[in-house]
Amino acid sequence: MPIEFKTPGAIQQVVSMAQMVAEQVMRPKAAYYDEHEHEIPWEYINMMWPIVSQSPLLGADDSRNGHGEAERKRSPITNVRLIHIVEMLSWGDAGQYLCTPGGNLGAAAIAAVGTPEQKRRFLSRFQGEKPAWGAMAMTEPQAGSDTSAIKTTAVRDGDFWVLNGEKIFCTGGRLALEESNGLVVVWATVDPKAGRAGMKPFVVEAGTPGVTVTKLEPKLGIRASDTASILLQDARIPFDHILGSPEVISDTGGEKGFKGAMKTFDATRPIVAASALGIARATIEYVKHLLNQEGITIRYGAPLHQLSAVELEVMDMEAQHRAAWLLTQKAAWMMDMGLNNNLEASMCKVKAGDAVTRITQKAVEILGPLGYSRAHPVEKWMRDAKINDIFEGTGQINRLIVARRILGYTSRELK
Amino acid sequence: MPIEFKTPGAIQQVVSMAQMVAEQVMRPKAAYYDEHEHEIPWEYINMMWPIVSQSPLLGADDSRNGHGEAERKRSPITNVRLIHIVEMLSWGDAGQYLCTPGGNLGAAAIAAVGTPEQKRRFLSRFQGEKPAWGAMAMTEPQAGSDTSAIKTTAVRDGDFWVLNGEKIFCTGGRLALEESNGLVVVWATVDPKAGRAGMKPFVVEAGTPGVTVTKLEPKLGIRASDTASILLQDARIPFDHILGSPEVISDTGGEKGFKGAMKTFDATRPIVAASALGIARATIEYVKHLLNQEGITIRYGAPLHQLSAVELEVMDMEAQHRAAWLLTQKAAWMMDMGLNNNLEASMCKVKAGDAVTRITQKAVEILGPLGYSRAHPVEKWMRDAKINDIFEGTGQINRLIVARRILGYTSRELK
Amino acid sequence: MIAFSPTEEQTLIAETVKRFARERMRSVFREAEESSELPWEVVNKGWQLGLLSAAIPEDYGGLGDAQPTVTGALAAEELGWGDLALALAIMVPGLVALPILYAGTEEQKRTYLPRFSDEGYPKVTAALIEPRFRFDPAALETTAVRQGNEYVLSGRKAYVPLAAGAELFLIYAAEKGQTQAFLVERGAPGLTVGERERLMGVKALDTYELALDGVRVPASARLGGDAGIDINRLLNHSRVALAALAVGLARGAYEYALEYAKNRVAFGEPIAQRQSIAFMLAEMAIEIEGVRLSTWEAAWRLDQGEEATRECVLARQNANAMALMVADRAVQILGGHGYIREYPVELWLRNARGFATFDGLAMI
Amino acid sequence: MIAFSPTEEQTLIAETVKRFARERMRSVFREAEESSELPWEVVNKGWQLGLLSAAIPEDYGGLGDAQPTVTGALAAEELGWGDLALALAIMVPGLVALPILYAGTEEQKRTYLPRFSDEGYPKVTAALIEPRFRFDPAALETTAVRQGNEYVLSGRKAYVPLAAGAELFLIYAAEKGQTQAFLVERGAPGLTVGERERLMGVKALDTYELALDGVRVPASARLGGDAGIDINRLLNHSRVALAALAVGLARGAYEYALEYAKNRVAFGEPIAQRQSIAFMLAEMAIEIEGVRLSTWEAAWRLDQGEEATRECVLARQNANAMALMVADRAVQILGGHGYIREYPVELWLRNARGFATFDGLAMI
Repeated sequence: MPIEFKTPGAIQQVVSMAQMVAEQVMRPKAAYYDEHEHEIPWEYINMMWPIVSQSPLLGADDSRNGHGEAERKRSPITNVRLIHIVEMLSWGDAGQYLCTPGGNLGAAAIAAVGTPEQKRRFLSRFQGEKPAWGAMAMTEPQAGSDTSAIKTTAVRDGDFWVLNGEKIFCTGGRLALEESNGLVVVWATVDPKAGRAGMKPFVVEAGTPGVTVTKLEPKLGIRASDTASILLQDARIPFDHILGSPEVISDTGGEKGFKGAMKTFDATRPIVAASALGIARATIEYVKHLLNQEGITIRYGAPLHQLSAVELEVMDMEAQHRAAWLLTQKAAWMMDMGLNNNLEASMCKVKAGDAVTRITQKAVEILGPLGYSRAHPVEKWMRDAKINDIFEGTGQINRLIVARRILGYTSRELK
Repeated sequence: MPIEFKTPGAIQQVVSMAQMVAEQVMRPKAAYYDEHEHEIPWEYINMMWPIVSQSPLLGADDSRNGHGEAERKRSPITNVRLIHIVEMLSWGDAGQYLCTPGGNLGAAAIAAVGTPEQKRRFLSRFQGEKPAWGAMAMTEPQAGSDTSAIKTTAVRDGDFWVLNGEKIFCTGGRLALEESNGLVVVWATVDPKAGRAGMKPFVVEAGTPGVTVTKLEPKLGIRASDTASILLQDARIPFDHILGSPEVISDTGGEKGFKGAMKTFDATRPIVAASALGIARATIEYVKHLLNQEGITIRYGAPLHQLSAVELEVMDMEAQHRAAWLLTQKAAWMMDMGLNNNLEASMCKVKAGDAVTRITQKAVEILGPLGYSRAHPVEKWMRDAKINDIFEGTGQINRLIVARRILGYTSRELK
Repeated sequence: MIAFSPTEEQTLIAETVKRFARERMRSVFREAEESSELPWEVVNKGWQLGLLSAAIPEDYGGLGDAQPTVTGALAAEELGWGDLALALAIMVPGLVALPILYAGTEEQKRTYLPRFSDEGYPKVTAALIEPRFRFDPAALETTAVRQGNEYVLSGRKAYVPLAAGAELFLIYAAEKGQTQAFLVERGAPGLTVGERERLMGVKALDTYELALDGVRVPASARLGGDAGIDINRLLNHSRVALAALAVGLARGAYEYALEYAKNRVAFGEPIAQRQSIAFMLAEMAIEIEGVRLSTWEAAWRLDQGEEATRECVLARQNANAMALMVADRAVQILGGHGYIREYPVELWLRNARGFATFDGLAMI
Repeated sequence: MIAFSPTEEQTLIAETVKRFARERMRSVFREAEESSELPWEVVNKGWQLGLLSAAIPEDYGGLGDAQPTVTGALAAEELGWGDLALALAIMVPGLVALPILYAGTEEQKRTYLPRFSDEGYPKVTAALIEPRFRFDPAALETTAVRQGNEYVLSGRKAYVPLAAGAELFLIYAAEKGQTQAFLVERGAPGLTVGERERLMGVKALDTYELALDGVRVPASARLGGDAGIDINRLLNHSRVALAALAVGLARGAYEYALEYAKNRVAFGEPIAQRQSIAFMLAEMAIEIEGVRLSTWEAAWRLDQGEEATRECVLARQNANAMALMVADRAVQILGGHGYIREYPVELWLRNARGFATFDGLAMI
C-alpha cells in the first residue's frame, strides 16, 4: 500500500451522513445546550441511536458479541473511519458529540480485557431498543494524572465485590447510570499496598445499590456533556464483574489490568485528537467565511512582506490543523494495521490539543468585537476546545509519554 | 524615590561616549573580525583601555583598591550605568565588546570574595599602562551547568597550591594569559569528596608555569572573542592566591566559596542580558531602517485587521525587547539599591536570551534574500545573539533558578 | 533617575486596593459571574476608594495626584487581580471623567468633573466599540454631522457598559473622518439602549448595544469644543489601563496555579517539583514582571506629558498575549480542575481573552 | 485509501540515499562548510544515485517513477539529513530539468531532458531570486521584453547556485508582469556572473549574483513556448522540496541532540532525564513528524495532478518554523557545545534559517 491521502469512499459516505447530523441536528442546538448546561440533547441522541446500535460506527462497539477480532480483520479502516466521524460530529458540536450513546470508554475496556462471555453479557445493551451509555471512572479527587494514587477499594465478599470510594470527572456518568440501562467501568484496588498491580476494572451497572451520581461539574465548555462525580458506598457487584484476572500480579511483566487500561488510551487518544480537530476546523472555516464576507481571501504563496497579519495567522492555523490531523490519521491507521501506536497516539493528542487551543484562542482575537460575543460561535469553540488538552491525559502527561518512548526510558528513569 | 524611567544625565554622558566608540570604532570593523576569527581587535582595545583603566566604568573595577564598598555608596548607579554601557557597546559589536580590557569576571570574583590585601595586589594591573584582562575559568569538559562536577584539583604543597586539570569555555582566557599581564580565576576542588564545599577560586596569573592555553574554540558568533581551553599541569601558585577560606566547610550554612561564585552571577547576568539587548536593539533598528527605505513605517495602534504581518512582527520584537530591557534595568537597579536581586538577575537573563534569539532569527526572515546574506549585518547578529542564551547559565538553568525562588524550593526539592 | 519603587503614598493606595480586592472582590466575584449580576454594594465600595477622584486636579474637586497614570496603573493591577468584571464596573465613571479631564473645554471640566468626587457612583458610560470585524477607533462608522448649531449622531455601538442605567453617555463618532466625542443625555430622541449583550467573560458587567438614529445634540456637547479631541491620546490612557488590569489578572492566575502546584501531589510529590510545571510557572512570573514594568513605563511617560503611543500600544499588545498565556497555563496546571467552574482559573482564561477586544473599556 | 507506508521501491530508494547520506555526506560536510568548497566527488556520487532520472518519464530517457514527487520527498529528507549544502548541490540539475519536464514544450523536453539521465553531472543552473527585500517570484523585477523573434532580458538575480561553472541557465523574468522562464546559454552577451555570494549558511555551495544587461535569446528559448509557464506550479515543486529537506535537517538535529542528552551527565544523571530537556525533545519529535506528513500529503497531491498550492505553501511555511525551532533547541540542549563549530548543531541552525529564503533553490 503506497503513501496515499485519499479518504476511502466507504468513509466518505459515513462522513456525509455525520455531516448531515452535524449540520441539521447539532449546529442548530449547539448554542442552546451551551446555555442550558446539563440538559440532555435527546434529539441528537435519538437520531444517533438507531445508527449506533445497528452498525459498528462508533468505536469499540464493533468488538461486541466477541466478533471484534474478525470484524477488525475484515475492515482495516475501523479506526480511521471512527476518527473521521468523530471529527465531523465535533465539528457539529463537541458537547453533543460527547453524549453520543453507545458503549464508549466503558465498552472499550470490556472489549479490550473482558472474556467473550463478559462481552456478550455486558455489551448487548448497546444494541437494544433504547439508548444506553457506557463510561469509565478512573479519576479521584486526589488522583488525576497519577492513576496509581487511586483509593477506591474492592473487597471480596464471597461471590461479590464490595466497592467503596469516590470517582470524579467521569464523562457521561449520569447518562450511563441514571439515564439508561448503562454501565460504568470503575477502577478500584483489590490491594492498596500493591500499587498499580492491585488496580482492577469492575463493571458497575446502572441500578446497582450504593452507587450514586452525586454531582455534575459546571464546566468551561462542552456543557451538554455531563462530568459526573460518583459515590460508591458498599456497592455490591457480582464477582464476575471484574475484568481480567483478580490476581495481584507484581511488578515485572505484570500490571496486566493497568496495562489494559493504558492500552485503551492508544485507541482513545486519537479519538480525542479528532474531536479537537473537528472544533479547530469549524473555527477555521468560520473565520475564513467571515473574512470572505469582508472581501479578504488568503493569498497562499504571497511573500511574507505582502501578507497581512491576519492572513499569516490564518495560514498558520491551517498548517497546524493539517499537521495535527495527519498525525491523528496516522495514529489511527497504525491501529488499523495492527501496529503499536502508543507513541503516535500521544503525539497526535499533544499536537491536536495545542493546535485547537491556539487556533480557537486566536480566532476570538481575530474576529474582534464579534469574536468575544456569544452571538457568534467562536468563543464557545474556544471554551469547548480546551478540554482536549486536559482529558485522556493532559498535554504534559502525553509529552511525558512521547519523551519516554523516544528516549527509551521507563517511568522511573523519566519522572 | 518614585517610579521613574529617565536615564540620569551622568549615564547619558557615558552612553554617548560609548556610542561614539560603537559607531566609529566597532561597527566599521565588526564584519572584519567576524570573518577573521580570533584576530584581536586592538583598535577597540587601545581606544577603551585609557577609559577603562582611569575610571570605574566597567563593572567590578570600581571595587578595586578595596574601596568598593565606599564607591558603591557614593554612586548608587554603578550597575545601572554599567548595563547601559554594555548595551551600547554590544550594539556596536558583541564580539569586540567581549574583548573589552579590564578585570571582568576575574576581578569581579576577587572583589566579591578577596581580602583587601588581595584586591590591592591583584587588581592594580587593571589600572596600569597596558591593557590587561581578567577572566574566570569554571567549566570543564564534563562539567557545564553542573559546576559541582568539576575535577580540577588544587593540592596544598607547603606555601603553594598545585593545580591540575582542564578548563574549557573560558571567555577571554587568551587575552588574560597570553596577551597581557592578566589573571584567570580558576575554580578547583581542594577535596573532591566534599562536592561544592570543596570548590575554591584561585588566582592564576599570566606567566604561571604549567598553565597553557591549548585551544581557541571556533564559534557560531562573537568570533572576535576568544573562548579558551586552559590546561593546568602541576601549575604552582602561591598559597595566598586562594580567594576566601581554604577550609572545606560542610553542607549546611557553608559552601561559602561556591556561594561567592554564584553571587557574582547576580551581578553578571544582567550584564549578559544587557549585551543581548544591545544586539536586539541594533537588529530592530536595522530592520526598521530598511523597512523605512521601502516606505514602510510601523503603524502603532492600528487595529489587528489592518496590520501587515511584518508590522505585527516588528511590534512584537519591540515589545519583547522593551520588557527584557526593563527587567534588566530593574535587576541592576536592585543591586545598586543593595537589594538581593538573585531572582531578578535570572529573570532578565531568561527574557533577554529568549528575546534576542527570537528577534534576530525573525529579522533574518523578514529581510528575505538580504537577511541571509553576509552583505548585511543581521545574520551576524543572529549568530552573535545565541551565546546569550547559553553562557552564564543557559536559559534552562536560569529558569530553574527562577522556579526555585518563586516556589521556595531548594535545589534538592526542584532538580 | 531610573527607579522601580512606588512612593509611600502610592504603596499605601496599592495596599488599600489590594486589601479591598482580596476581602471584597474575591468574596463575590464568582457568584457575580455565574449570576451575571453586579454586586453593587462592592462596586459602590470600590468607587468610594476614590481612585478616580485622586486623579482629578484639585481645581475640579479632586485630589490631584502628581503621577495619576502611574498610580492608576498600580491600583488597576490590584483591581484586575480582584476581578476583571468588577474592576471594569468600578472604573466605568472614568470613561467619561478622564476624557473630559484630558480633552474637555474649561467649561466642560467645571461642569462635569466635580461630580466624580461625589460619594455616589456616577451614572455615566461611554460608547466607543462598534459591532463589526473591522472596528477601528480611528475610523468609526458611527457618524456625527454638523447641522447648524447641532450635531446629528447616527450609527451602532457595542460593549457599552452599564448603559441601561446611565444618565450621561460619552459617544464617539466620526466627524469628517476624525473621531470626536459627544456628551449625550439619557432620553435624547433616537438614542436606544439595546438588549444586554452576551459575552464570553466579564459576565457580571452588563454591557449593551446602542443604536443612534439621528440623535441631535447641541454643538456644545462636543468634547473639547472647537478643538475637539485627540482620540489617540485618550486611547493611550485606555491601553495602559488594560495592560495594568491584565497584569493583575495574570498575577492572580499565576499565584493560584503556583499554590495549587505546590499542594497538589502526584506520583509521590507536589507537581511543582516537576520541571515541566516549575518552568511554566517561572515563565509566567517572568512575563508578568516584564509586562508590569512596560506598563509602568508607558504610564510614566503619559504622566510626563509624552504622547507615548508606541509604549502604550506595545505594553497593551504584550499584556494581551501574556495574560492569555498565563491564564491558559494556569488552566493547564490545574488539569481537570482547571476546566470546572468551581475553580476560578477558567474564568480568568475567558476574561484574559477579552483584553484584545476591550478598547476604551477602561481608562486611567 | 489513507496510508502512510512507502512502497517497497520507495523504501529501497530512501534506504539507499540514507546510507549515502550517512557514509558519504556526513563524513565531509563539516569540512566542506568550513572551507567553503564543494566536495565534488561526493556531489557526483550523489548525482549518480539517479534520483532526478528516476523522476523523468521513460520517453525522455528517465525511469518514470509513478509517484515522482512523493519519492522525491522521501529522498530529499535523507539528503537534507546528510547536509543541506550538499543536498542542494546534488539537486541543482533538477532546477532546470523539472521545469522543462513540467512546463516545457515537447521539443524542449526532447532536446534537454535526456542529458539528465547521463552519468555526468549536468552543468546547469537556474536563477529566480532577486537581491531585494521585496522579492516576489510572482512579480519579478527582472524583465523579458519581446523584440521581434527575440526576448531581451534585463535585471539582477541572486542566490544562483554553481553559476560560475554553468553552461545553461534557466532564468526567470517578468514578461508583461507574468513570470516566465528562459533558457540561456553561457556566454550570451550581457550575461555576467558576479562575485560569489557570502551567506550565513550552506557555505559549501557556491552561489552568485547574476547581471542581465540586455541579454538576447531566441523566442524558442522561452520555456513552454507560447503557452509559457505557470510559475506557481513550479514553485509548488520547490516548496515541497524545501519542506522535505527541512524535515531531514531537523531530524538530523533532533537525533543528535537526543543522543547528546542521553549521554551528557549533569547533576548525577543524563540531562535527558530532566523534564525540561525531555519535553523539548518530545516536541521536536512531534513537530518533525507533523511536517513530514504534511509534506507527504502535498507531494502526493502534486503527483495526483492537483494544483495543491495551499498544501505546498503550508507545508513549507510550517517546515521553516519547525526546522528553526528544532535546530535552535538542539543548540540549546548542547549548551556551550552547541555554540562551537566542532559540533554540527550550530551549522544546522544557520542552515535551518535559510529555508525561508531559498525559493526555487530546490525542486522535486
